[in-house]
Amino acid sequence: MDHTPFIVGAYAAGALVLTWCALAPVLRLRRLRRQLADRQRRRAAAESA
Amino acid sequence: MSTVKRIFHQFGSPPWLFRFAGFAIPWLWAACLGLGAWGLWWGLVKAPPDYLQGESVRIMYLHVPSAWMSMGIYAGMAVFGFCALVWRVRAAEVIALASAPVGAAFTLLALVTGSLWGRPTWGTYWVWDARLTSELVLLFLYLGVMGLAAAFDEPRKGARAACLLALVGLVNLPLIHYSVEWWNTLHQPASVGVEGSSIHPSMLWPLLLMALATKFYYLANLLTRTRLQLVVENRKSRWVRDWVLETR
Amino acid sequence: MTGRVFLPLLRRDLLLAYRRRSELLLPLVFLMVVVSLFPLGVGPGLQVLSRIAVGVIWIAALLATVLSLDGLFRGDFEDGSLEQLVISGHSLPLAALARVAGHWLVAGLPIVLLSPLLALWMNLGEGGWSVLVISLALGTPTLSLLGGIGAALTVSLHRGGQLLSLLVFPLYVPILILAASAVTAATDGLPYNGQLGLLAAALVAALSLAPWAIAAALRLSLE
Amino acid sequence: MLKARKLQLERHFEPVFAPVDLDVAGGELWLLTGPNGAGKTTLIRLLAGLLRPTSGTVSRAPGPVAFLGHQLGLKDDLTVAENLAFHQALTGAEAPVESAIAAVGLEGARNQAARTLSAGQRKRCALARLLLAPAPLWLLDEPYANLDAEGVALVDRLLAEQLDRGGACVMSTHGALRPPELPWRELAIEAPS
Repeated sequence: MDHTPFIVGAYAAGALVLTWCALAPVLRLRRLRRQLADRQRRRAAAESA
Repeated sequence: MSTVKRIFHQFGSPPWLFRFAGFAIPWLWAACLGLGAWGLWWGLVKAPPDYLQGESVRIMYLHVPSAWMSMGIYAGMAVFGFCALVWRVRAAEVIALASAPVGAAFTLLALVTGSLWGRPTWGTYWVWDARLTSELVLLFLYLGVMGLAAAFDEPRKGARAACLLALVGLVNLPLIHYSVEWWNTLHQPASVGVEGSSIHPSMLWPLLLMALATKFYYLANLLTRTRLQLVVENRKSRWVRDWVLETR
Repeated sequence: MTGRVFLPLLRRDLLLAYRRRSELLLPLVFLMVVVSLFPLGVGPGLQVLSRIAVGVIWIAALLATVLSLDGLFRGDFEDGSLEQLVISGHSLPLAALARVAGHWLVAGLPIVLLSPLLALWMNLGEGGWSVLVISLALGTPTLSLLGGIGAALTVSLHRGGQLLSLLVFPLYVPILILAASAVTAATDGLPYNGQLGLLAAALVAALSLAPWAIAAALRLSLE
Repeated sequence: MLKARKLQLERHFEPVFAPVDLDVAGGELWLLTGPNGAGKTTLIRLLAGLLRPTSGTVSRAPGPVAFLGHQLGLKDDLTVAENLAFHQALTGAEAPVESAIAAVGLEGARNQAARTLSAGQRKRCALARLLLAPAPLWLLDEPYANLDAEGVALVDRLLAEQLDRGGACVMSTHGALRPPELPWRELAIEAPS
């Protein structure tokens, strides 16, 4: 029996799960930062107007 | 003020922790990727196939560290949960809660790789083997902690409830582990004892490297999640506003 | 002052249960329905039934317990009795123990008493009957105690029921394994005292630890 | 009797109200006032020790505390007398249940299940608990809610007796109702800065 597909599958699953788990908070932080920056810019614009 | 609380206060001041994490994360990632690449090369290229299991033994270099991490992170989560409950330290709550998804990911990975290893070895994807069953129960425990934390409206209340549950789970975990192991020997007297066989020296080094790499992965991931939580909680404070406007 | 909470609370709970005695039958009917579904699902072959009998009865008992657990603290939480109990300054772990004891008397004990009938239905080997009853008598209080922790943690949530089962089923694994193996050993004519001893030890451990966890969870839920 | 220093509670990582300082001595009646959502109930629960403050401290003199919250703590399936008897057993109170029932004017409903009572009657039943066990400190959340004029007078009478005994009371109120005969002090809850 050829074991290669199982080994490849296991490491692909590992890459997928670990990448997703690591990237999720990074992306959320980036989105949050953009939101906060937008809000601050709007508020600054409202104050100067 | 107790020593534990003082330590947490020193290292738990949000802006300080945020900056420290931002500085440390790249180095942790570098260590994780470096060690991981080295370990993978050793395990996938240099190490010989096992004479009983054949090539499929290479899955072990991912499966075993994942299983170790899944249990280690649970213990860590419960210890931080204990600190959070006894000394009411917010930083400990954050760390305990941020650990849960990472631990759950490793548990899931241990299950997936375990069953992918089982197909060529046992001829089936799932066997109610002691370790796989324990991992499955552990996954349920993680999901319970995460689900409980998310179910509350007030985040701090949810965090403390989850910490308490993690602690209860930690007390039960050894009982679950041993009872499942014992149950397994009861029902499968002649189970495939390959996994239990002692580690061959040629496996030791890549295994160790991969175990170290996963530890750095956990630390980096944990600090990233902590950073996210710190910003969420302090979105109105001065230092977050400054950070938001910093040029990237 | 602190010791006076157990008996009044237990008496009140039993009185309340008596006032709603028609509801007491529901978990038992549930148990009987679940068990009776198995012969319909796997076929009436007596050998198959006797092989899965212990597991079926125990899992049904476990489900019935969890089903009744959701209401363990909900009433007290929603009508403000729990606040009064905390304010009264009595030992909250002791109060929690009284509450769990009341729950076991009305929801756990009937399961123990009903189990011989279920054993008959499922064609459990005759040697296993007494051990089944003993294992349930030792095991169901532990289920109530451990489940009480989950019930206390989820009492302030609107949809705590489903979460509750996710929280407590992993904790029930050792009990289920021990009890099932004790009964199986007994039907096979093997020694089973060790398993029963461990069940008793689990009960003692749960008795001494769970009330504190329940009390902490209740305080947390009130916040 | 009750002391709060820089008391604060956060919900969703934001303070509910500005830090509260409060000193309650025996014989004093304090009203917590503020618009809906100002945190009156939250503050009462903090003072009672049901909530743990995010920062600041609460210290209560030793001894029992009587608490009356939004949820009255009555069991629907028990009668008025049974509810009070349970409270008596719990607090080890000396006063007889019957006289407490009479004092709040529930003689007629003595053996009625609590679920059959009107909202005002339920409130009276809960107030009867205050008579059973003398507590030096009362913490009442909206004691006037759901009561008719007679019931309001009853609350005022109970309060007067409590203050005469040298007891203290902190209560929240949002309506225009103020105890007319009694001296009271006010703590207006302020929004966080």
